[in-house]
Amino acid sequence: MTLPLADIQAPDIDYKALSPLIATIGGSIVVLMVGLLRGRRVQTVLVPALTAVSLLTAIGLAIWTWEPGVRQPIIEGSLTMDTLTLGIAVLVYVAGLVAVALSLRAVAAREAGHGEYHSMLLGSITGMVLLAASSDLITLFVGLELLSIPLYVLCATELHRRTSLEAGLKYLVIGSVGSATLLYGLALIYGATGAMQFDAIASAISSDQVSLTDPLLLTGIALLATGLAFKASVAPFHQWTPDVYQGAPTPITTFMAVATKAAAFGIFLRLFDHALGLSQLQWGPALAALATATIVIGNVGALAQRSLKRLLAWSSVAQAGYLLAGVVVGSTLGLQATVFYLAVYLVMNVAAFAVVIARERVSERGDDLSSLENLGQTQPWLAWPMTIAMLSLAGVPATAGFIGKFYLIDAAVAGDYAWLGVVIVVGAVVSFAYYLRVVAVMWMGGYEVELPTVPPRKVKPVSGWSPEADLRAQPEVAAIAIAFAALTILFGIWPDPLFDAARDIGTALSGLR
Amino acid sequence: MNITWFLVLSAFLFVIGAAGVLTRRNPLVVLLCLELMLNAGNLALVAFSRMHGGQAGQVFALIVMVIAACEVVIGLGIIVAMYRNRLPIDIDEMSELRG
Amino acid sequence: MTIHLSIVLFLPLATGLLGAFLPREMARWAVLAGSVAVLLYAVALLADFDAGGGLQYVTDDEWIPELGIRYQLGIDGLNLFMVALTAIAWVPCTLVAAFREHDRPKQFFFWLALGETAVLGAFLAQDLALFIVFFDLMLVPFYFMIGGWGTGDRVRATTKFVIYTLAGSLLMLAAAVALGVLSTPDGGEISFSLATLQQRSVSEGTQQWMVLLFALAFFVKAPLFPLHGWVPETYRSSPIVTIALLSGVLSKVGVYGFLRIVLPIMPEGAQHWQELFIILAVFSILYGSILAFSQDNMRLVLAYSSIAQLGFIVLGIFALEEKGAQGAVLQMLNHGIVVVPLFLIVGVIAARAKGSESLSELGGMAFRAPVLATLFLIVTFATLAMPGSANFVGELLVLFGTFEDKLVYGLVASVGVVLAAVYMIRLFGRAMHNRPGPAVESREIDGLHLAAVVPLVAVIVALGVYPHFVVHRTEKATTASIQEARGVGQQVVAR
Amino acid sequence: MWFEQVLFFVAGIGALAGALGVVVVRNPFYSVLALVVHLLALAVLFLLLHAEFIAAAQVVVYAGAVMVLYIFVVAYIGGADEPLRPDGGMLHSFGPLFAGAIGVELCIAFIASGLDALDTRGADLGAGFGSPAEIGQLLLTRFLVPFEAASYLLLVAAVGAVVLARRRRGLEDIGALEEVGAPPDRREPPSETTLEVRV
Amino acid sequence: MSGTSYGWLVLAFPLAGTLVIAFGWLRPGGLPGRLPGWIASGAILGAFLSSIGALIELQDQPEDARSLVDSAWTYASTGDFKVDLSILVDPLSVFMCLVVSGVSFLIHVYSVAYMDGDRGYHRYFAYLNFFVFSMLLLVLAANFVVLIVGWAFVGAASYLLISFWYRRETATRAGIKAFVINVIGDVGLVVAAFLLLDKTGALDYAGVFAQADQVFTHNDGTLVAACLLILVGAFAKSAQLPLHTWLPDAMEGPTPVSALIHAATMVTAGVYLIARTHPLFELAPAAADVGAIVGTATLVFGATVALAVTDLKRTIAYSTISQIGYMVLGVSVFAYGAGLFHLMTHAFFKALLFMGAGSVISAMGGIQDMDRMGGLRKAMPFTFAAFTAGALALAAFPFTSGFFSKDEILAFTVERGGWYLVLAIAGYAGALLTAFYAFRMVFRVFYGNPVAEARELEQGHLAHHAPANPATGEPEDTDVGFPAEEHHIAERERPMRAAMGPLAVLALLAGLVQVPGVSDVIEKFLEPSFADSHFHDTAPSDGSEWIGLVVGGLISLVGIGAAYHAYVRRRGVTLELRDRFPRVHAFLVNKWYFDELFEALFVRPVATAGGFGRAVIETRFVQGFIVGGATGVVRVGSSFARSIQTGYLRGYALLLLLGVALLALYFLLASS
Repeated sequence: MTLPLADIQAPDIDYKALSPLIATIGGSIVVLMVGLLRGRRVQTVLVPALTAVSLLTAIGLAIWTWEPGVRQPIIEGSLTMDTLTLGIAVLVYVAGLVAVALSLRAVAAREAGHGEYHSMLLGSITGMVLLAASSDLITLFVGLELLSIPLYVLCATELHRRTSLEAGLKYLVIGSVGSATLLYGLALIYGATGAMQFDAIASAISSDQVSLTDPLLLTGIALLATGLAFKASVAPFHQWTPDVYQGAPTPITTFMAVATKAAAFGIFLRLFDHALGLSQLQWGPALAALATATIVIGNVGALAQRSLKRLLAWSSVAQAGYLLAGVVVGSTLGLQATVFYLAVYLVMNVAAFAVVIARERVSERGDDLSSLENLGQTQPWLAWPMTIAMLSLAGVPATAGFIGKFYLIDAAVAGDYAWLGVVIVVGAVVSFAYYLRVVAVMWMGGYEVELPTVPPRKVKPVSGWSPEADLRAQPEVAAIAIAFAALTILFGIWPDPLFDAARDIGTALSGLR
Repeated sequence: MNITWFLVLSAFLFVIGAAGVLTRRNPLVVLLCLELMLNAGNLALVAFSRMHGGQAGQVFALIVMVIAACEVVIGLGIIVAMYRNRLPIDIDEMSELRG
Repeated sequence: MTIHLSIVLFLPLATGLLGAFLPREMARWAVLAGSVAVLLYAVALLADFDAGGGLQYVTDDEWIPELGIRYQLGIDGLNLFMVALTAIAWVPCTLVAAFREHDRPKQFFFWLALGETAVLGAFLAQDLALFIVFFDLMLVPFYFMIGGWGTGDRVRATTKFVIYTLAGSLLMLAAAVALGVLSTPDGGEISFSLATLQQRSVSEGTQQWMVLLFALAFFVKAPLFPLHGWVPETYRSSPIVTIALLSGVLSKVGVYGFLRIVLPIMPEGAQHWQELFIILAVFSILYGSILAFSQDNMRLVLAYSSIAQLGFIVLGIFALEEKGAQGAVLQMLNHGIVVVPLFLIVGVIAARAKGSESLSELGGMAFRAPVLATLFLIVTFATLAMPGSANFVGELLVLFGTFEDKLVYGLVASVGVVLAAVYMIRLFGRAMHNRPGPAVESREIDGLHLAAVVPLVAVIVALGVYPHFVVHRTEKATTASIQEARGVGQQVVAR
Repeated sequence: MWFEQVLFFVAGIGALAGALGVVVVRNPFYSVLALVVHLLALAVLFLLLHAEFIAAAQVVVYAGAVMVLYIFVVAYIGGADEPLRPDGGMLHSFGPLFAGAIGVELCIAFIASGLDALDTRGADLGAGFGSPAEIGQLLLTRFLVPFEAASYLLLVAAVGAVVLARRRRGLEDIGALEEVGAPPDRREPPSETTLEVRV
Repeated sequence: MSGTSYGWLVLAFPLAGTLVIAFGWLRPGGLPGRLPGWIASGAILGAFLSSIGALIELQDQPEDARSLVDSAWTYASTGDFKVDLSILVDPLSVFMCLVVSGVSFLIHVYSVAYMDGDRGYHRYFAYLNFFVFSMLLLVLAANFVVLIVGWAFVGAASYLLISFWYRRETATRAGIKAFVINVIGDVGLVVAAFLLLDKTGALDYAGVFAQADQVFTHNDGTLVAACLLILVGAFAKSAQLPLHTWLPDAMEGPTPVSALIHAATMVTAGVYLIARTHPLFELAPAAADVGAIVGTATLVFGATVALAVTDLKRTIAYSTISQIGYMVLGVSVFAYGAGLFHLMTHAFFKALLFMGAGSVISAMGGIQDMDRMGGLRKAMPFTFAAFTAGALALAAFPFTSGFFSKDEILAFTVERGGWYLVLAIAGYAGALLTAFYAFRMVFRVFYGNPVAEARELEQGHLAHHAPANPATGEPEDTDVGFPAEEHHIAERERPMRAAMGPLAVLALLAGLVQVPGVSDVIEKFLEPSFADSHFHDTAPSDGSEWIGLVVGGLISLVGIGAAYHAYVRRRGVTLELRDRFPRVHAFLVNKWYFDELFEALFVRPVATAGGFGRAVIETRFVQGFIVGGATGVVRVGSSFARSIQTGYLRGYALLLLLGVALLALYFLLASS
């Protein structure tokens, strides 16, 4: 039997709201096409430029469509382009811009071919936004995969470096296990509620269609939490993080570290605080336990690391723990605090990674801790950003990190999770041990790092060996490092813009405490 | 035939897939096991859609197939690249990054 | 005459930043000028301060409304002399540092300046969160100064110092946030302004653990037994200037916090732990004194003597009695003013003993260095609270305050007075008297250190002649700060 | 009715057998084939659940196209049997255990669930449930976004595959030297490029 | 000018002197020649004259108005704690001022010559003036806080002067010992002050004494405690048992210092304090009795030890201890006049004795051991005469000053009757011993056949020895050379004679101002200060006093005779005694083993505790347990977190699934 086509009326599409997504998708296709043109200029200049353009456009559109308050899902309820989405989107776009800039001279881009590299980057970005925006389960899953699959590839793009491939493979396999688990969880939730849209799920839970404590639902939530926790590298699903961060090309690591987290926590908030908000009493303690475990493991894991990328990876695990605390409380304050910290986290991590890249490219010791030795004397303009980033990550006052932690603790206490606040500060105390180690290596010369040093490698100097020359050879990296370090301090002293944004975002989700 | 039967079956398939991931060292096979896990999810989805009498589950299953295909493609791509670099096709060999 | 505290507060930092852009050798002079300017400001404050009035020169602006953090500064009897102490202590230290050769002088003096701003901020803050901001910020410059310009195993020492202190202060941060949140009435705006917090209240049970966390931070900073694990290494491997400031000024921030925050805002909590804290204080007095007596390194003698001195201060505060608190406040000032010259003199002595700071290798230095000996003698007498010094009045008040309700503890503590005499006279005698040590060459104190130490000694003498200058101005605020906790205490006694 | 039940058990056992085959068989070739079996059995189950279109897609796309790709790769890499090695024994023992635990938990969830519908054969269905037309319509209306996104994902994945598998300048020689199925242990020491940054 | 302004002047002169000398010293080359000495002496003379001025002013006032208080400014005031920087000018304080400044003046003059050529000449006189300032502050204080200030200042000055020759380990150690024991006394006073403040709400004498009658009952517990604590202070300063051990060691200081601080003035501060706070003691006789008993014990103890020690200065030191015992006994039995009278006379003759000793020691080229002296009579007749005069007074030879003052004390004690008689008898026994050891010194130093130095001196030139530490005999490094090599003796130096002459006269005749039935200048003058005393009627009648005098005179004659017998007529008899009772002798020579006792009781425990703290508490507990424990936990966690990070993909998957299992398990439990 057949249906006349006339019966199918296409859904009305709110192109305005959709525009940021379109910008990046279109961008990626254009970039891909342009990338096919031969010619070094095109490859190394035009392609990144176009990528940047599309990202900037996206940012512009995001700001254009920025509109506080609860927004109805668009296109048959599969996407919600509210301030939460857009906030996360902006973070992701900024991370993308940074990645583009850092990739200008990256081996990875050359190996993969600039067109492909950048279009995949844009694809992943789209996926992230899709994930954060998704308001039904299918979109969620698609978004998640769209986020991950390009990243699997990008991690492996330094095809001649064994560790890069290893990172790619590990990320792929573990990631797929994670998404399979997630899928199953989605299936269970669908089964329990019979609904795909988050709103429908929420209403199903609130109505007596399914009880709050139905094992089917709760198991579904468990598997779902696992899947998302994996992406956010929450312990005990964190183990891929150090390896992948270390193995992947550093620009990609930077991008992953900040953007993936943003997207993952975006959906975490939307799903748990909104769709499943009612059963907070059930999942709250579990997530709190996860947060604690994450904070502890992340911080202790980072202690004896020598590879800076690995150290930052562990620290990012710990940071995920802090962020999760904001989700646990399931309150508007928590939502704001989490988003705020995501922004702060982006700023300080980018600064740190930029310095790592700058050193890694010229130092014989790669990203080893000793590659920073006496940086304070030789290259203060790199040492300062690194120092500021480290202090901010540790949460020293007058840096954005301090206010971020303050906000999170505030939310935790207000949400009757005071002990979680204490856990956060204890973690912070431990974290000082390794952050200060980095600082000491840079400023307090002659300081021996306990572990044996790695064998020096052959590096093709970016330029002559003089620091200034290196800097001139990769100005964008230093520029980013300095700019974001400055931002770290700025937000530490004058956080109002972030707070305004956070306040808008706080209005996005209804039915929060 | 009650829905529960299908669900239990899917649960077993999921478990088998997971066990495979944990036990096999050949990445190709590991990929296959991932397929198993996804398919288990699919079965559950379809079963639920049957239960609820709505087709959303089936659509989901369809899309999952697509995604599974993508994962396979990428996975195979990485394996090929490894092979090109004369890396051992054994995931236990890929353990340089640790600690 | 209006005095804008923000100017006092950020002047040093400004000069530090300025120095960063000046040519290499100019930085030190900029910073020195800054500290002198602050000193002049402080003098103006002292002259202008109205002993009868409450909080004065208040600055009150929004900083982070979302978090209820306000940029509130103000001066009353509690912090007037702490600010003065900071100003007085920083000038000679900067002076001495300015004439020494550093590598990376710009950085060193930037950190020195930042340090002054941070300490001033901690003393001036009238908002709990702001206080904590500066309280933690203080660590950064000192971390870098010790680690970058220290001696020996300096990095280990400084890391230990920072982490140890942070362990306390971050827990305090948690407690502070909790305080702010829990004290917020339903529908009320969260606020960390001390004034507001004093109006609001939290349950006694909550107060108890909060006070404990605060005390942890403050005791580590002070330090008090058994939380002084960071002290020996830090004191041993810091630059002399840094350690002088650390021991002279920073250690006061903690105990100041008790009077400024804990007692007024969490009286029940303070009451609840009074006994424990007094015991800790008394034990610190005895323990610090005895260990100071058995140390060979001059710095360590002073380190442990500081533990004992701070013990006295804490004792005075937690006597929860007016005289005691007054004595504590006075002692906070006195200890700062004697320790700074002591450390500078240690530096002078070490310079005359081929860098050796161990008493067993010193001796006989007074010959040909009578001025040095005399200055050292005066400071020594002041430190051991010789009657006639302001320190004596301070300790007298502390003891009197303790005797009021806690006679036994007071008597035990007064043993510390005798021990103080023992270890300080030992310090002086071993360095200045007896036959000269092997490496010692007896030279008179140089003009630089003379210029640095003499003013401080002058202040010591002046305070000794007219301590009422201080006591008079602090009385109102101190009484206000303790009266609530005291009131609670009397209710407890009554029950 | 009995027909349906028989069919379920046949197909179910087939699916399980295929799955087990994938996991147990040591030779990748056979694993793939086992998976194909599994997929076909699954398709039958889909049919039982009134998901004709899914079943069809399963057979055509999955069992067909994807698996073919698989075979190619296996053939290219060489389906050497997986060498036995002592290590990972802990995994061999614990892995299935935990997996089993999860399975048990899931079953508990299904059985303990308060949803009555679970114990029914499902809601009564309208005509054309699961037919290509209906699914197609859903894809174009209700699930437009996931559908488009999925197609975009396919594009990206294709690009990724190209990136990974494309032969590059400087690699040809390595590729050329490759005689198919060279067992890993007979490799000459890795070249400079693969060694850099061994942290 | 009012009496109080004279009081301020009394303080101003020595302080000014200190500063002038100190800053004059900073001049390159310092002040010329003996100028510092003369400046110092001038300052003290100024103080003395001002005291006389105050005296005259005071005498003009009516009896009941002879207590003038004047406050310079508020010293410290918070809550009920109110202290002014104020002085009290009344007969008692003026009397003390006169004695202190007078004797000090003479000793300054003596020092001008004695210390000449010492490298610390400026320092010496700066310190000495500072001491006099502190002492006068002590006696002029109008409240307990200022008293404590002066109290501690004299302690500091004595520390500085004891360890004046600070190249000598012995000197510095003695200084520290003296200082610490004095601080113990200070603490006692502080606590006492608190108790008084707590009960009477005042810290100035007037306020306290006014309140005392109302708030305290007879022998009120708090009051007794307070008085005992005051006694602790007094004993520490006045070297009474058991806090006397510092005084003999204090002889390390230059001899004039011993004369001034450790004989004439500072050590008598305790006596002054008791007299000053007599209203309290009269309310707490229990405490007073303690004072009396300790005083008696001390006087016997001192006398016995003085029999055995051979170091000239230390012998005199023990005699000081013993004599102060008499004073403490006096004031404790409320014989204020007598006690203070003895304080004055003792100041005269003891200062004189020390001066003589100083002269002798110089002549001996720094030797202090009496065993190596002898026959100096002809070599230094002036010193001999002066010293003998002092000895006579000390031995209470009839009609010398000591004769009257000491026996008045004992007479009072007898008058109290009851068990006080025991004390009195002990006192007389002590008198006998005193007479004996006083002339033991005279005979051993000046009689017998002349030693080498003596003969040399008769030839007309001074003996010179390689400079050595008299206590240990270790050679002095003359390069940094304190004390100077050249030394001066009374025979040759006019200033020294000028100082000793008047004192000799006073030692012999000062008693006449207070002869029972004949004159009672002191009593009369001090009357107003003790007007409130309840023990006026207990004063012994002249008759009974005369009986006492006769007894005392006989005793002293006996003692002197015995000494003559033992040291001149039949030399060596003492040696036989020593050999017969070696234990007794050892007991005495070792000063009753007090030092050893303290060593064992206080010094060693503290040192051990310090060692323990350093070795065990610091390393094991603070660093080991607290620091190490915390870091240890973190380390373990860290190594664990990294050990599960095996790099094996399948391991990660395993942990992931484990996590899933646990999470699902939790939710299942939550569901049921």
